[in-house]
Amino acid sequence: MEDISLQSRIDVLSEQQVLIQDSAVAFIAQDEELKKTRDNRFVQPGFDQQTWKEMAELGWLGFLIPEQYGGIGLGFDDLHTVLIQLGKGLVPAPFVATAVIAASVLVNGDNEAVKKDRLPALVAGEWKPALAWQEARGSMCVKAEQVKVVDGKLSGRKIFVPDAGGADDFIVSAASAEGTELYLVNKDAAGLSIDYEQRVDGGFYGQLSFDRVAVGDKVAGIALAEQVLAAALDTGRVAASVELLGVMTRALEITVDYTAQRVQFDKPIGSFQALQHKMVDLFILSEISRSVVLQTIGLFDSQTSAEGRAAAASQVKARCSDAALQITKSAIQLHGGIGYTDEANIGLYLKKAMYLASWLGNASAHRARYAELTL
Amino acid sequence: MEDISLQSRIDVLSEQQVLIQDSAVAFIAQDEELKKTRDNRFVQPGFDQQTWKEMAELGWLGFLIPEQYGGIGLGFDDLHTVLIQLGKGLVPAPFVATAVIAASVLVNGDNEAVKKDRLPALVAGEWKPALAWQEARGSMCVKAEQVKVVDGKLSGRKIFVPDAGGADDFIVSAASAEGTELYLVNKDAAGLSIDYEQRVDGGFYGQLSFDRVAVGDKVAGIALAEQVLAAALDTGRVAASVELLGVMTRALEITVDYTAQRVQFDKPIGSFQALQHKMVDLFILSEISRSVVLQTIGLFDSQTSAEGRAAAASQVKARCSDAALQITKSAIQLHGGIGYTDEANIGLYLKKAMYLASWLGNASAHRARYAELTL
Amino acid sequence: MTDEQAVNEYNVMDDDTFRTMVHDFYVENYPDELRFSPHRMHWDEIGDWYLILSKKGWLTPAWPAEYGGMGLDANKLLIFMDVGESYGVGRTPDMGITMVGPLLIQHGSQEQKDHYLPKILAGEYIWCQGYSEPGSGSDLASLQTSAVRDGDNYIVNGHKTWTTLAMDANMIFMLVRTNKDGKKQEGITFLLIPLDTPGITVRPIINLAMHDEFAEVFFDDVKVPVVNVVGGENNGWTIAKALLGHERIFIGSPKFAILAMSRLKSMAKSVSLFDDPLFVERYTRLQLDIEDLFASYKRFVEVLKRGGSIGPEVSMLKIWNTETQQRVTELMMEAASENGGIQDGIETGDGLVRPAGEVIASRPTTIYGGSNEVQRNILAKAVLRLPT
Amino acid sequence: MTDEQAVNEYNVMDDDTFRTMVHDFYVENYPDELRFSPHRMHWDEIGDWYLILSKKGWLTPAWPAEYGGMGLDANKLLIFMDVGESYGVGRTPDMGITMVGPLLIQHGSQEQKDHYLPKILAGEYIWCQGYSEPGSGSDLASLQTSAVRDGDNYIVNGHKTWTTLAMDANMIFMLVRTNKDGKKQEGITFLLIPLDTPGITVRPIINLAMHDEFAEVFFDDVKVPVVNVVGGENNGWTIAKALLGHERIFIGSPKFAILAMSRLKSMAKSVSLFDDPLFVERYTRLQLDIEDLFASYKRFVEVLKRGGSIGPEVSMLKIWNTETQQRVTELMMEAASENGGIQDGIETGDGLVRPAGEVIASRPTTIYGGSNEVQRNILAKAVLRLPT
Repeated sequence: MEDISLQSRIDVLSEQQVLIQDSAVAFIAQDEELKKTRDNRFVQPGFDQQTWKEMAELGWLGFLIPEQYGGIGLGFDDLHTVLIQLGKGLVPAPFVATAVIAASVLVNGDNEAVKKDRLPALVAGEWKPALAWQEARGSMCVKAEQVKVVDGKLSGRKIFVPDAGGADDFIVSAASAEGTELYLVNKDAAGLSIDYEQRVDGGFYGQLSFDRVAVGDKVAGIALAEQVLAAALDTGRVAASVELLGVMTRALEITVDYTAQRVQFDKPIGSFQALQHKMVDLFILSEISRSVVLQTIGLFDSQTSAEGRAAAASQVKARCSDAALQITKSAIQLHGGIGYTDEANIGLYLKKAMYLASWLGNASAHRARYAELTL
Repeated sequence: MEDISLQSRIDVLSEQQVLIQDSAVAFIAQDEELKKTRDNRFVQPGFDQQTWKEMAELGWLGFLIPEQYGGIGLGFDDLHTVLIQLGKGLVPAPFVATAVIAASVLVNGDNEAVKKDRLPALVAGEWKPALAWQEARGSMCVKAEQVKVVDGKLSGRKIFVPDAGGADDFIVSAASAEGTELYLVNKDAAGLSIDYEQRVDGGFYGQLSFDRVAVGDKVAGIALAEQVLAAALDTGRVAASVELLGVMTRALEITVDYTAQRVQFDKPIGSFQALQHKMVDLFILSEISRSVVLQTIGLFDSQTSAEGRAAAASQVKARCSDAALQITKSAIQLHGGIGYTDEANIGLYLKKAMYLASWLGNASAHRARYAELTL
Repeated sequence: MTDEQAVNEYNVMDDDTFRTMVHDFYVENYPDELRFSPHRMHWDEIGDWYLILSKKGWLTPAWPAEYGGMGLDANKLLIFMDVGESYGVGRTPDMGITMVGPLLIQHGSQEQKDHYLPKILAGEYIWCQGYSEPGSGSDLASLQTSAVRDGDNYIVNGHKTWTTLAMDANMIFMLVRTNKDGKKQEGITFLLIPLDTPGITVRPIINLAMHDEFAEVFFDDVKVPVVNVVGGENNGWTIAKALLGHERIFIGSPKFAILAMSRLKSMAKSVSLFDDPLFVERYTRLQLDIEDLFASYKRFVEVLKRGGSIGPEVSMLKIWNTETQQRVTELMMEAASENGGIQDGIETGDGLVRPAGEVIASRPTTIYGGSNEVQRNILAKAVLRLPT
Repeated sequence: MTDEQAVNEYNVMDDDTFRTMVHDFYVENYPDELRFSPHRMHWDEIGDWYLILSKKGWLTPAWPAEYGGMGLDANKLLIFMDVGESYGVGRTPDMGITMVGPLLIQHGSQEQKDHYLPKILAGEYIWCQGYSEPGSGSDLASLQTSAVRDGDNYIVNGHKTWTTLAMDANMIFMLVRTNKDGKKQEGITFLLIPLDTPGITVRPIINLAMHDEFAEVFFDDVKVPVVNVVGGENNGWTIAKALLGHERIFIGSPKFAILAMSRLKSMAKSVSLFDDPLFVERYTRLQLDIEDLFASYKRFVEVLKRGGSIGPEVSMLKIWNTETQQRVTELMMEAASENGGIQDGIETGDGLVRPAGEVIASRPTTIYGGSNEVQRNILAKAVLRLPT
């Protein structure tokens, strides 16, 4: 598959970035046919445990975790080359949910004992926490309201917890009398029941119902919990956007490739001007997305206000969600009939885009949030 | 210029419609080069008095006026064939403002003496009234508020009165203590001053400032005035939409014609697929517009509730405004450089579309009104 | 009710009476759980309904009465269709009814008519269509499946695809190449083949909605009697094009967009989207796109009612209908937030609405039946007469 | 300030200091009434400013210092441009500065450099460009204006068009055909001609904004010395293409969209549009289109700052910039209601905003400098490498 992105034409990677990117490229090349992606669809936990192990071995799970907790403590600058490949390879693993979002919550929380104990296990791929924060469809509110904690017991419901079936523990936001707090809760805790919703990409969301469930360790108290959550979710939005960039980039490559091969009316269909202009517009969308991604990861790696990061996260999530959907939908159209079959891989890209675009706030929601933050 | 509309392929005209259409086609053929349109631009009154006389001679000014007042009392069914041609020929005449809207107000008013006296003069082209109803930019409110009538004297300001410079009298809506009333006011009445705003199409809007101006005859009292106004304006919106249909139809014809002739890269540019698909999309827009126009004029010629007519008027004005702008803007693009010169006629179509699309409520405003009326 | 006299009664019926009669029949006989099926149903789901219609004599509304059809005129036919769509009646495996029957009535020999038509009416022969091939999608005339004469038989070899409901059918009507020389359109023949003929293999294709609506059909030295040709050797292309003309108004039907919009409305009511001015604006825009499409559709229908015929210009309706449908599903997905990424739907007062499923299911409407790109090529050439 | 030493000082200056210096100079010297001119200004309006810049030594920021330029590096040059755009400094008749100078510096003979460059710097020679012809717009290489050798002269005959500000110029640089055989790109020559040469007629073209920004130039047996060729006979196409490369980042500048957006913002504030959630939604969408464009532009600028060069991929910026600009003006017009149809503007705290004028003035940006259709062809071929 030829790389048609502008990365090699106009961007410059550091030596370290190149090394990391090469290993990520090699990683996804092992499953070029997306066999693992297919095998893990629609069966619990919706991702590949073996793939997770391999990612741990490569050290990727510790990217955003400081060295003192067993991680490698690098920034988005390096991580993004991996995230792009995870998107391109439709890698069946809850990388953003666990190694970005949950890790960020733990790292920024204030329970040093928990960090020392759990983060190395996370980095090693031996322990998978999942964050349960959302209480209403479409909500981006980090204040816990519906799930309450009273005398160390949780009650209420959390929704849209990605890949909950593979989690060992949940990090749950809950309203105490004083405000929002974050607790670890074991998956097998009494009173916790989980319903699963099948996602279009073949993974699952969990709906967690708590009926007087005993909490575990506190991860962050009222002084920190909401800002820790906000930071983790915005970081997650950026990471999901980079993954979307990978999804759209590969979808476009596949499509350009296919239309250059596919002959109709005695010509490759990629030679028809209407299709060329369509693909050019998709290409522009993908490169505009890449520009915003590059700008945003730079901003997230530097010191920026929480509000500035929130606006930037909304900017990138809005663009990448829209662009990925538009590109993958058009990719189906450009493939013609074959694009609508499950056996063609291009449809898997559409479905991954549909999941990632709607998770953590879709494009409309993020444009509205951007307006609130900037107008 | 070849007719590419679907009219001849799928619609059927009555014998009478064909006769009327033929005379309108012949009428605009006299000025195929749009010399009159150009000559009357940017000079008062912004339209051609001689053209108005000729339209009167053809009987067109009495289309919507009952025979008892000197008109021919036909419906939109017949009138629309003329309106389409007026749009195609960019005929410099305030037909919709005067022979549709002002005429409708007078016909539906309750002053029999005024009707008997003035309507025959209107039909004969000897007397041109203009309706002054609007008080705020973007408003579609028929209740007079800002212009008041006290002891037979008007004070206040009316805006966006089309072709005010050519009017003999104004029909002015004014708030009396009891409600909205409609009065005739002579153009030369003491205390009335008129500022003119140049429209992009070369015509003028008048801004009327009344400073204790003595009113003339009352056209409608509080029992009728608002509903008479609403009916006239909705009728005017439909008529303007039909004129827009003519504008877009001819703009597309000119463009298809031009691209079939214009050679670049050794081929007529109309053979390039991307341009073909663009023109097809414009064609679809124009035919969707024509369908709505045909449906709406049928509805306006039958007994329908005021609310049903309002919704239908908004439906057709929204579609035709949007479609005409999109078609004429794209027509410039498809012409390339020559399209941006004043000497090419295609730009005149864009400017006419800009005027008609924004007059009496633009597409956004009418979609909002449609939602209010139907949701 | 199926004898000639009763049939004529339909066309002289008052429109409203006719409409009510059809509607009442559906209410009484069509299974509630099959209304508004999100997928094309298989014989094991919809076969009983096929037989109910067959028994009632309503299976073939457009066929002339002399061949056992209802013999409806254009107006009544449109009402018949409309009532079915409004009530959410599913499509049967109807290729025999809409394609093979009309074909045989026009081009078939007397023997062919006598043999095939009654078996279609009885639900004994269920048909599928073998037109497309892996290498011949938009460019249908480039098809390669060959039929080589061998005495009184042809030997057929090749590979058809996008064959709707092939696994439910026992007959296939197909286009095969009988001449490789000359213009590609001129060497094509129309052939009828029983699917149980040795050498035929059917392989289901799973689509993005994870449904096996289509199949591939492989032909490996399949022996077919020459009498199974319809309309003479090498005349297949002409016949197939004439059949398309027959179908034209159906590709213009606004049903996809209307149905998607009604689901969006149900969802909007159930999750209070009408309180959001941004949603109302987008909804209204789409509503007007559909109202205006409907006005256009009625304009075309008038042509049929006047006894006229519809030409390639009907492509405009197909384009507008399918692309509006896709925009509706996209608003649905966007308004559904995270539900836009899950398989399951939102429960509304009017049944389950599946935003993600709608987005996926609306993809092929711009591809099948002549992709929208091909429709635009047709309009550019046949209506705008742009140069090539 | 113009001697070599001072010049080098610019590039070693701290960015902010440099920015402030330039800005202060503009504030002090640029006429207030010419800020953000809605049209391209003629010599009688902007000529004085040309001469002020000339005197200051700031006329030619990109020229090397040895030829009298400021010799700015890529970074400083972008700041210089940016400050000018932000302050609303109008374009001078700058063809000599941006096109002819760089051309001569690279391809001119010593005599040509010695003769022309000082006269450009002094404002003595004002240039216009003779590329396009009525029959050669997108397909520039098909140009027909001929130069036939006659001793030490060429005899030039033909018809150029879209010649910006030709009525203000006294010199024209142009592409002429010196060979009609072979590939059309290979018979083109680059020629410099004084506009007062007998046989030349300039006719202004009024554009849709009712402004005479362009002109046609007619050549009727115009005698031009052979020494006026730049870069050798039949090398014109190569040279012209190299010049385009030089200009590439400028076609990618997001200034059109940003400027239109700032006017929309002024208007929105002055007529309380930000209270309308529908307007806010559309505004935000456009704002993000521009923010994202700006992020892309900066990504390209980084290439220049690293000393790299920019290829055909920059077309993506041109497309996005100009089409976003048009969408901004369309929202402006729609939000202006009836004002969308009048010439005059809406008075805001930040000056007059003319919605209809903006819609009209934004039309040509998608046409000139290679229409957006041609830009898409370029991207399809040169970047996506799609088959032909």
